Amino acid sequence: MSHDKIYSEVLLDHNRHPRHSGELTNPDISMDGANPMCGDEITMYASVEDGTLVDVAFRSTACAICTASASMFCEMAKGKDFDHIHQHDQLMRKLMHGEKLEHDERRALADMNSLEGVSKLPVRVKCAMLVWETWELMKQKLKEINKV
Amino acid sequence: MSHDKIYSEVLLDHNRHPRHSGELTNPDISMDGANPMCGDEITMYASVEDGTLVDVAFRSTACAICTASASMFCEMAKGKDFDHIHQHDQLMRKLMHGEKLEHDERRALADMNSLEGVSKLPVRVKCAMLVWETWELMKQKLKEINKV
Amino acid sequence: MNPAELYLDFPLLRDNDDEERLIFLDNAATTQKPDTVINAVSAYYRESNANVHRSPYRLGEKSTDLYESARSKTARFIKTADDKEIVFTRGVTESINLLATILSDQLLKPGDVILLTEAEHHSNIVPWQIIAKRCGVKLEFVKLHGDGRFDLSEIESNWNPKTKVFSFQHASNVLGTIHPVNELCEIARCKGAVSIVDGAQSVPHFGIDVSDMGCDFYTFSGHKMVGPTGIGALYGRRELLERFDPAFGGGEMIKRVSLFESEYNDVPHKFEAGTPNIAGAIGLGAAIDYLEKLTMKKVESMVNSLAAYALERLSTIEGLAVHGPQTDRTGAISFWMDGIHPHDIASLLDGDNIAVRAGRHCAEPIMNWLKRPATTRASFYIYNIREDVDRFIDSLNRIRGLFKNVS
Amino acid sequence: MNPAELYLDFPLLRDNDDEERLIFLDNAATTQKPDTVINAVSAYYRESNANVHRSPYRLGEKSTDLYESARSKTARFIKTADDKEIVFTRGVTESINLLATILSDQLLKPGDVILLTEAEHHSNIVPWQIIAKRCGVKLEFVKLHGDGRFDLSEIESNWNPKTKVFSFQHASNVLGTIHPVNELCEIARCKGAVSIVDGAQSVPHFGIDVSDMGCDFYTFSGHKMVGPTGIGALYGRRELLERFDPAFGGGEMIKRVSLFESEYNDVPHKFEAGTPNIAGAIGLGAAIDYLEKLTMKKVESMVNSLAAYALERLSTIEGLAVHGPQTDRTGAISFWMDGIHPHDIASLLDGDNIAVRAGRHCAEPIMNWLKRPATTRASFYIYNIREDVDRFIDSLNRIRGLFKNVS
Ligand SMILES: Cc1ncc(COP(=O)(O)O)c(C=O)c1O
Ligand SMILES: Cc1ncc(COP(=O)(O)O)c(C=O)c1O
Repeated sequence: MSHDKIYSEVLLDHNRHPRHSGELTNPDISMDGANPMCGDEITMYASVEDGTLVDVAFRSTACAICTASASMFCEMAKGKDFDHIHQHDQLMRKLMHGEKLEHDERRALADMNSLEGVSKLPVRVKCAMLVWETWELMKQKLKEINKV
Repeated sequence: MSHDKIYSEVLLDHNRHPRHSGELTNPDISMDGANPMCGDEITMYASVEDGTLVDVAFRSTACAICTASASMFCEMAKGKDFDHIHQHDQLMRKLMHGEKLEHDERRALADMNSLEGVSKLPVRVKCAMLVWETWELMKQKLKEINKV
Repeated sequence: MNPAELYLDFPLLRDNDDEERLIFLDNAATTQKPDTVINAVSAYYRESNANVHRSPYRLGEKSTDLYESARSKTARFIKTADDKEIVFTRGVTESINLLATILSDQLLKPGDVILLTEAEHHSNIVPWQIIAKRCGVKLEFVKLHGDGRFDLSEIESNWNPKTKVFSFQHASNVLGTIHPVNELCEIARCKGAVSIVDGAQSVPHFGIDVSDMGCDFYTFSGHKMVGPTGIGALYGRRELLERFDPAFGGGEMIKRVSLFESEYNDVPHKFEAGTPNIAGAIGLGAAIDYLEKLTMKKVESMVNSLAAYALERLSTIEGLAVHGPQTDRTGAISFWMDGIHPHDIASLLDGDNIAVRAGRHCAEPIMNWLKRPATTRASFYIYNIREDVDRFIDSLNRIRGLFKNVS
Repeated sequence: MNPAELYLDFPLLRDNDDEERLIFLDNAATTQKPDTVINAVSAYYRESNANVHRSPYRLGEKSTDLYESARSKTARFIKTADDKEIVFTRGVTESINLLATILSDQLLKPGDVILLTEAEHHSNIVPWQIIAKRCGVKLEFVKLHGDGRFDLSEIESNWNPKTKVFSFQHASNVLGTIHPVNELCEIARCKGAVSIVDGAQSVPHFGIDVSDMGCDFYTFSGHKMVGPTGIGALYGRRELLERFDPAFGGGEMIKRVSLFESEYNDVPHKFEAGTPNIAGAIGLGAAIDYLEKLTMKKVESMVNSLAAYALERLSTIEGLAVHGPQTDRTGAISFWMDGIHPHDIASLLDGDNIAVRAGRHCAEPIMNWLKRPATTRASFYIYNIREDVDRFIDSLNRIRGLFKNVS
């Protein structure tokens, strides 16, 4: 029952070398996200234009699963429109619920596939989802300030 | 294990026809006693002179054990000095603790012997003792008002 | 399941060394526990014990899942769709004190009125007396009439516009009366008062539907419904639970704590400070399973027919008066026998291995209303059978004889 | 009794279906229960279940005797000669909230100060924040120094003359530090403040003598000392328990109730409103029996030597830093591993069937002091053995390797 496999090399690599880690110089928006119960904290920075996430970055004080998931999110989302991101959101939730995924869904998930094992650790699913929940809050805020 | 024997004829007779039931016309003192948990209530009236309980009476809204015990107390105590009553107090406590009593102690207890079975009902011992506890309070009060 | 033999599920009633079977008729005080409840508690300690909500390992997940699924069962049992409306407490007394403390801090102003009834258990009187002192509110009481009922139109016409809280029982632990709670909640709602229902004597006896009832808060104790001691529940409408801040602080109930301020957790957790009675909650879940398997319809009809039989037989005893209603009642029957004090009756019944209660039943105001110093109470539950009633009546007759023989 | 095999008394640790024995190292959160405790709870329900203090039949006497004898055991265990100084509560959290509520009503005035420490568990912070709002008192905090200790002379010199209450832990659930409680109580006494000691992490670990300590109040939780969930105790000096009125009302805690006023019962009953956790109290009594049979001296030395061994082996792991003292400590060890977040450590240990806690341990202020977002905590107890430490260390080394391999 060792959980070592859940911490795959891809996941650990994203944790050690997070992509898009840091801040944007002039972001349109930034948003804090936290899992108060376990202490994970991230801040996301984004520039948007016409329903496209032109640039994105994040800072985290968080566990490997949270940091890796944020890194993968940025890699997937940068330069993409919100619909594209939303499709991945759906896939990510399927992955976390342990649902079966089709071949092309797998391909779309790319590195995120490496988070699959987290679905076997129910208490850790929220770590993987923190960046996604924060992205949701960001979209709401963007709507409020009429940026989308 | 029927408890009928505990309710002996002597006990039931004192309950039905309590001796010294009622009030004194000009008592030196009266005192309320209650077992709040079970609802027994008595009021004692007394006239004292030179350390002697010249006259005594009581009213009760109480169970048979409490009423009978009060009746027996009055019967024993009327016209007697406090020492005499104190000796009976000691005997009564022995009886309630189920301790062995000597022949002459038995004789001194007279009708009170009929309360012996109450010692087998620990929750009811305080019913039998209520008149005695009230008498203790009365003595304290008498001291305070310098009547003894 | 043969209803006539339910006591076989209850080890204390089944595995008795005494010559005679124990006839337990003090069910309004607490009930016996079936094997399934006792085993659920043991099994939790043997297989799943860990602290809840904060443990990042599988045993902790298992424990948390069991605890939260007991919450779901409880929600379903009293018919709310929202688990988050269930706060676990030690029982009715803790629930009402919790509400009284919260309301005294966050709702009540000096001069406000709290409306109670003369029928209440001390648990629904004393907490309000305490906060009345704290925040200068006044208590008022709905009067009892007839065989122990309220007059709804009197409540409406006497309504004090300063009334902010109306707290009342669903059923009486002394008289067995079942009150028209839907109407009482409706009055509170129309008048703009918070309604609180003490379900200690109703939840064990018939199906409860808090949504249909329209109450703001509802509470009950596990130990009176074949569950463990030390556990009970407080139902609160989501909106109210969210509106009020907790009165008690500690672990589990906060999101963030700094030295001088804290951010509270979501409902219901913000009202469950500290390590809860985990095994108790799981045992309560097992109690609910037991009752639901039997069905609350069956529970109600079993106890009803037993109470009807007991009332019929009691009416044959000379000098015995039953207090409270003849129908629309629970299995709690209080009575008075001329010339015999309730405590003597109880002790003599105990000698015959029949357990009843004698006294004021933690409801002194109702005793004053009855003008009795105390009553004897026999309260029936699902594991009692007609034979229990017969033995009870035989004993009462013998006791009457004993006292009567003294001329 | 072979101390090396105590886990054989604990069904959850003994009867495991997993290939590998569960290594339970989250004992500061809650402990496992021995057969004797589990059986005491079941036996109560099977043989003696009845409500306490008010039942005029033999079963009720039996139940009351068991409940009250659990109180005597508890009194003896923490060395007070007076049973009436023991109030049963759900645990530390309820005890502190109860005290906070009573003191806010009956002692504290706006502008008064409550002194706490930076090391406190949320249970000893949040209740005071709540009443600070209610009655306008101020909170102050004793600072932590060095490896997690207080500076006694600093406490004295910084003492605010308005301080009415000094509430502090006996031992830290994060760092394992054992504080000099006798001296802390002495300071409170000299300065005229009420002292409250949180014994959640001390009572399970070594012999406590409240009389010698000179505290006003002392509290602990049963579930952290091999006892059931939902039960704990509050010790209070007789004089103080008598001086204060109860904060919560209900059955059992009153002598007389009229509609508008009540006369309270004697101590400790006036502080135990409603039906208590009877089975829980009896289980706590059984837990005390278990620990006393082992002797608290033995408990202390077993856990001490295990903690010393663990500290020694942890010091060999590269990039691992232990927080808190090396000696004079309990079995709770918090640590930090460079480059690996505590939650990842805990999940990976869980995969090896080793249960530890990761997070803030309900003590955020201490996390801020440590400047850590969270720590991993392994906490040892009597049923852990050296092999558990070895497996734990082996796993940590493997985890370090896993994270290190990523270049
Ligand atoms: C130091 C300390 N105080 C208080 C508590 C709270 O105890 P409980 O949750 O049993 O009320 C704990 C345990 O979590 C603790 O470690
Ligand atoms: C009507 C009523 N309310 C409240 C209570 C108090 O319940 P508990 O002691 O479980 O808190 C009782 C039971 O004694 C009751 O019968």
